[in-house]
Amino acid sequence: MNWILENSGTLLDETLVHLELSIPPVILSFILSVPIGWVANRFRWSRAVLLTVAGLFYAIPSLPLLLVLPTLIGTSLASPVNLVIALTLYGMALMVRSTADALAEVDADVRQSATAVGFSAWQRFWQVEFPLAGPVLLAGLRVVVVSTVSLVTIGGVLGINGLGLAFTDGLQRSIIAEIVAGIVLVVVIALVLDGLLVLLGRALMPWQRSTREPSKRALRKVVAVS
Amino acid sequence: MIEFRSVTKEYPDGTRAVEDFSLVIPSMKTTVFVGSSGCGKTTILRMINRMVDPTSGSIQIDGADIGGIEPVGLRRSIGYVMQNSGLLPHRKVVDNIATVPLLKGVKKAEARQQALELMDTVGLDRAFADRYPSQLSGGQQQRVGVARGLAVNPNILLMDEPFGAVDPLVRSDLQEELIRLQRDLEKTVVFVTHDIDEAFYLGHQVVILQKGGHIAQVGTPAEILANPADDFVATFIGANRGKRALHIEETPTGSILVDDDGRPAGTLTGPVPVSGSRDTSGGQR
Amino acid sequence: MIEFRSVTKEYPDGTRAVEDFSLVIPSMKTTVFVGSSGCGKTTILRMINRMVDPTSGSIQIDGADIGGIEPVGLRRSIGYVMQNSGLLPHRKVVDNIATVPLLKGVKKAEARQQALELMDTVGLDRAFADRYPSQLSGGQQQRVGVARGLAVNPNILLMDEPFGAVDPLVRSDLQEELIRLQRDLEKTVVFVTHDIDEAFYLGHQVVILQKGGHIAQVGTPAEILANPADDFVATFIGANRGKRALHIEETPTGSILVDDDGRPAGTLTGPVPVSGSRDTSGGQR
Amino acid sequence: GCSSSNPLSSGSTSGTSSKSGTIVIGSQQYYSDTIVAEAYAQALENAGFTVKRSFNIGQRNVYLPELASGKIDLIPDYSGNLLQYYDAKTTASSESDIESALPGVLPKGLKVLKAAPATDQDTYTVTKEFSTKNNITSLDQLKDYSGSLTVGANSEFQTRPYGIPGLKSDYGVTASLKAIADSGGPLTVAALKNGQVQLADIYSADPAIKANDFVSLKDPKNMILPQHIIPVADKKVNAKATAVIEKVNAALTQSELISLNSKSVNDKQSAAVIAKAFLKSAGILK
Amino acid sequence: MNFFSQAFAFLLAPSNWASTAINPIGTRLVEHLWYTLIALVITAVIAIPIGFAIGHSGRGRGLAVALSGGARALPTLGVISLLALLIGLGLRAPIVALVILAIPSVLAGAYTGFDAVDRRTIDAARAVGMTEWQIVTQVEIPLGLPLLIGGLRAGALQIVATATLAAYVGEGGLGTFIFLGIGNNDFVTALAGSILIIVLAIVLEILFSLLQRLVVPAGVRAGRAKNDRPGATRTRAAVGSPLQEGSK
Ligand SMILES: Nc1ncnc2c1ncn2[C@@H]1O[C@H](COP(=O)(O)OP(=O)(O)OP(=O)(O)O)[C@@H](O)[C@H]1O
Ligand SMILES: Nc1ncnc2c1ncn2[C@@H]1O[C@H](COP(=O)(O)OP(=O)(O)OP(=O)(O)O)[C@@H](O)[C@H]1O
Ligand SMILES: [Mg+2]
Ligand SMILES: [Mg+2]
Repeated sequence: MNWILENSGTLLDETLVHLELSIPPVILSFILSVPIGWVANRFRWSRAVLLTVAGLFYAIPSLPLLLVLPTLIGTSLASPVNLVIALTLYGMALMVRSTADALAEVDADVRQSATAVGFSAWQRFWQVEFPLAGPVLLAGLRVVVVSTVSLVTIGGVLGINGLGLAFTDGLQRSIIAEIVAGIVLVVVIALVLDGLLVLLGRALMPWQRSTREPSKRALRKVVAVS
Repeated sequence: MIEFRSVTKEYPDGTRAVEDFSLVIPSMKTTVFVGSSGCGKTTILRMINRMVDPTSGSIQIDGADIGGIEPVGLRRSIGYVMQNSGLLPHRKVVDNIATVPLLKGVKKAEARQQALELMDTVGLDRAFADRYPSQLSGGQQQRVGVARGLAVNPNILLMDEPFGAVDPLVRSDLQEELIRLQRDLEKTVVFVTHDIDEAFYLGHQVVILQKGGHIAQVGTPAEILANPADDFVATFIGANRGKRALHIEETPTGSILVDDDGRPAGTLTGPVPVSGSRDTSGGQR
Repeated sequence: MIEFRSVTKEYPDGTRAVEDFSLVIPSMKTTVFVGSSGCGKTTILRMINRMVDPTSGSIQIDGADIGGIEPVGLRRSIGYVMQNSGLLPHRKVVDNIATVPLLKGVKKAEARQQALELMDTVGLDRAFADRYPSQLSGGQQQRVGVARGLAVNPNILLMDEPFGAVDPLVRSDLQEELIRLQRDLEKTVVFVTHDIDEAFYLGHQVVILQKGGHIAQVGTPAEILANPADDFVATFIGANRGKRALHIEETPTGSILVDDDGRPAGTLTGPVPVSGSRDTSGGQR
Repeated sequence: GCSSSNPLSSGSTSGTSSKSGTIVIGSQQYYSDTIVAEAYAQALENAGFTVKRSFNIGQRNVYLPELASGKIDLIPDYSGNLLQYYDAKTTASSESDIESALPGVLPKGLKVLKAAPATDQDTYTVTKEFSTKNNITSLDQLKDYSGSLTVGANSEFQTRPYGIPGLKSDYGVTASLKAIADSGGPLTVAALKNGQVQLADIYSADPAIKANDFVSLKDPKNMILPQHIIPVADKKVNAKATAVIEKVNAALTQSELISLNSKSVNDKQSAAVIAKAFLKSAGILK
Repeated sequence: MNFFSQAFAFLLAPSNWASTAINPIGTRLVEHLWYTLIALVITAVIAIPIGFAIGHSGRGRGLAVALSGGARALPTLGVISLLALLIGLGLRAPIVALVILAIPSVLAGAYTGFDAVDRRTIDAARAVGMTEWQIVTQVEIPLGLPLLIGGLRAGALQIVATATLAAYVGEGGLGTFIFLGIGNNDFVTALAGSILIIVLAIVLEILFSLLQRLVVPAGVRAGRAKNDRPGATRTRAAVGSPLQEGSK
């Protein structure tokens, strides 16, 4: 405990760097997944292909991916860019499926009726399908946030700063408090970001509050892949 | 007037949902399509606003071939109401009703004002305006659906089993309301159902369909009831099973009308008239 | 005979679904509960096989209080059919029908043989025996559901809106089939619906319920039709809105029976009898 | 496509770049190195320099390229490994050989300053009990040991010239490796104590050796390279700064380094606190 | 020279597979699979019964979801480091960490599998006189199996990927090549190890997805194609609330 107080400055720095490394992959994977998920949902043939590829990506262990990635894209191993790209890929592996599922979950009746009253395809996507996919998208994004924050620590093994350092340093110096602090901070960051997402979801989807939960079936899919 | 000229629709998977279908739907009347599940009712209805394009044949509205009309614009000029209302669950009732005017660029305040007036028209309390659809009962949702269909003041209103999922009591109310609306607003209503009673109740013209959109019989309810075209129609309207052939039975508690199965159908009131007191040939109302 | 003695059911969340409900359900007849959504029909039905236990009051079957009977055994001795059939999707039709006998320890071959015979009874082609429920149409699934309900040769058959989700034509067939079955097998059938026509068609005794399981009227269909107990019942059976008050109208194509709204209901056959040719007081069939 | 440069050694990252007038100091991802780097930093700040700390950069293959590219200006390194990094085939084995060989292999823009007396080199360390029971105090006595030998060390010990292969070629000893990734840290120490390994690679400046009364085996054939703390710097680091650093370095004796490490590992003090106390006691800071 | 071809050359060289090799690939592979198996079995033994209990009773779900969320956020590297410090070297630390890692997925697979079963089917099963145990074994488990396998699959993938860290505390496995490569500045070895793990993970993924397909009850599979028509606006189960869960 004492140790934590004395070193709060260092821990704070590591926490901030951790956040800096966690947020871009989440945002990037969300932005990139929406069009891919849309394609997967729109064209039957592409769905199997895209979702399988996404699934296989998720199967790739993080450390090996971090090692392989630089040879493919020419970054350096200890580069935060490398980490951000790797985590974005993981995020997409989860998010593409969530997006496809979220869009597929949009009630066919609602989609049909939107077409019937004269939404153009573009209007229908942005004004109807995308917002209605919101709850499932959000559920997927929450998983992405939590797993990304946790995965950033792997960077510690490669000398990328962030709370992963607390583990390598704590192990070298045999400081249990440091490791525990690192674990707790990671979990706290994850849960705080998750909570912020939930609040954001409430603010953006007021109709949800008064309604049932989003379809359990869709949420289940999200849970099951993660 | 809407006219189908030997229209055929084959879906990409090879299902021939509608084959060589021709029909004239008169303006300012209610035409009801009735038939079993999968007989092509929805397909026919959706060809009118180009949700489905025919594989062959043509459809004309007031003499103009709709094949040449841009679909999104066409749809915005035709009201559409479906089962489960198809409301946008993420928009408030008033915004749902104002959907199409807003798409067309009507100012927000104006569109909302108009939407509130439409709520009166369909008999919905304005207090519901700021609720979300899920906070309404099924029947109320259907009313919102109708209001939305009317929002652009269309000449044509397409209704696909709009009352299929509501309670029988509410359903009766909605049916009465629709009859009133149609009469007051003089819309051309094209209505789909698989309930023959509903069809007879609402339709000036009833079209009984068989698989593949084949017309088994077209006519006023009275014409169909009195002279079913064939066995299929007779079975469908229940005449075959004696359901429509009523006779009078005396019971200890009074005299009632009973069908051939012994199923009580009602009571007989009024005298047997010498001739129809109302003209029922053009419609029963 | 099933007897409810001032039964009340309050769900854990405080909903009083049924309040002080008393009724005698006669043996070997069909009793139909009819009422709007949420009025407590299902709750009442499920108290008979202890799927729901009353909060207070008692229920007796042939004089024995079921509170003392172990629920699993009780349920195995009572047939149960529900909307959407509730079949086990991972078992073949024949195994679905044989579910309860197998649970009771009947040998597999014997249970299957019996199941095949039951398929005949409910009018299902034996060819369907090895299909899965999802490979059948809705109406066929319902038949399987009925066969499963009959598999242990129960005295009582509980049916909760069994035909609610099938096509009107198929529905008529199933209703006729049920009447035949009930007559041939002499089961006590307790049937729930919210379709008043179905209730009148099937029920020897019809129980019209209001919210909270309050009985608005009990009687034979004829009794209810001839003398609706109050306004609620009159509205419910449509008498109020003139739906049941028919009169004769002549049309160019023949003479038909028309209700007060001008809705054609059928044709009048046979002479006006001086007195009932059948006894309709104990049941209409 | 696949780039053909080794990603383990091509580093061009880390956002930090040295502004003129600011000295950017790096450190390895190793607590002891970070303490030394912090001491340099505080001494330089005391002398009026502006310092930017870019610690915990990771390993040599990451920070040396950054040094070469000018992103950092100064880092405390270890003499033997530094030489091997640039010249894998070097035959130098004594500290003086190493220090004289270094300037010749460094990239153009870099220089080494004067090394500290303290060395933090790999050792083959055994328990006191093992040492007395088998009468082993030096690596050349190991070949007479009859039992099987397992060394607890980082996984690269498997292939390093002073690791398992060197043990075989220089001393004729066959041993197997138990790879433990804590660089001679608590897990390795624990493994040695409870007999899971007979030998452990523990750095000579690790306070655990003294604390547990371990015996580090002598290396008569100089198989293990000395690892004196040696600052590598950008050539543009001026003479005044160089003097400050070399003064700090001169105070880093072996026992001093061990005591600094002990404060970190045993007293769990932070690098800043340890470095400050050290500089004060050395009279560099008031 | 291309690193990938070097890495594949490393993997294909018989000398690297020979038992005399410093790190025989086969041995490390078997270690890796063995750890994966142990961790998966322990996870399954813990998580499946709990998941079934939650799924069947409908109770404790909120708690399970919250704990799973928290567990998912736990950084495995930190957990392994901590456990290694607390309980020392040996398999225990990595296995415990792997089990913690995989529990949320398997737990979720187990209870969502039960959730996926149509309430009405369970209700009907109860109504015809199945005991609770019979409902679990004859209805819920067979129908929930695909999602359970999905959960196991996700868990197995996470374990196989993370078992790399066993090498971090001296227990070998395929992570050995990675840590060796990093420490030695030897990218080829690290890459070779990575490729092995990736291939292993993908093979596992494929096997599990086949298994998942295999355990979908035949009847469920047979009917699936039917309701697939996009835009089908089939009459919703006319009116009437789907049966609420009655008391038992
Ligand atoms: N998009 C489609 N692709 C392929 N077949 C279709 C499609 N839409 C409808 N069908 C098929 O065309 C036939 C007619 O369908 P349609 O929806 O028009 O029937 P319906 O009369 O409205 O039935 P319901 O009463 O069930 O709504 C059916 O056999 C149906 O399966
Ligand atoms: N398990 C339950 N917990 C709480 N309330 C319940 C439960 N089951 C039913 N209810 C409530 O009890 C009342 C009666 O429900 P019940 O299902 O018996 O009605 P019903 O007449 O069968 O309706 P429907 O026609 O919709 O099937 C309703 O208000 C319903 O919401
Ligand atoms: Mg339809
Ligand atoms: Mg009910």
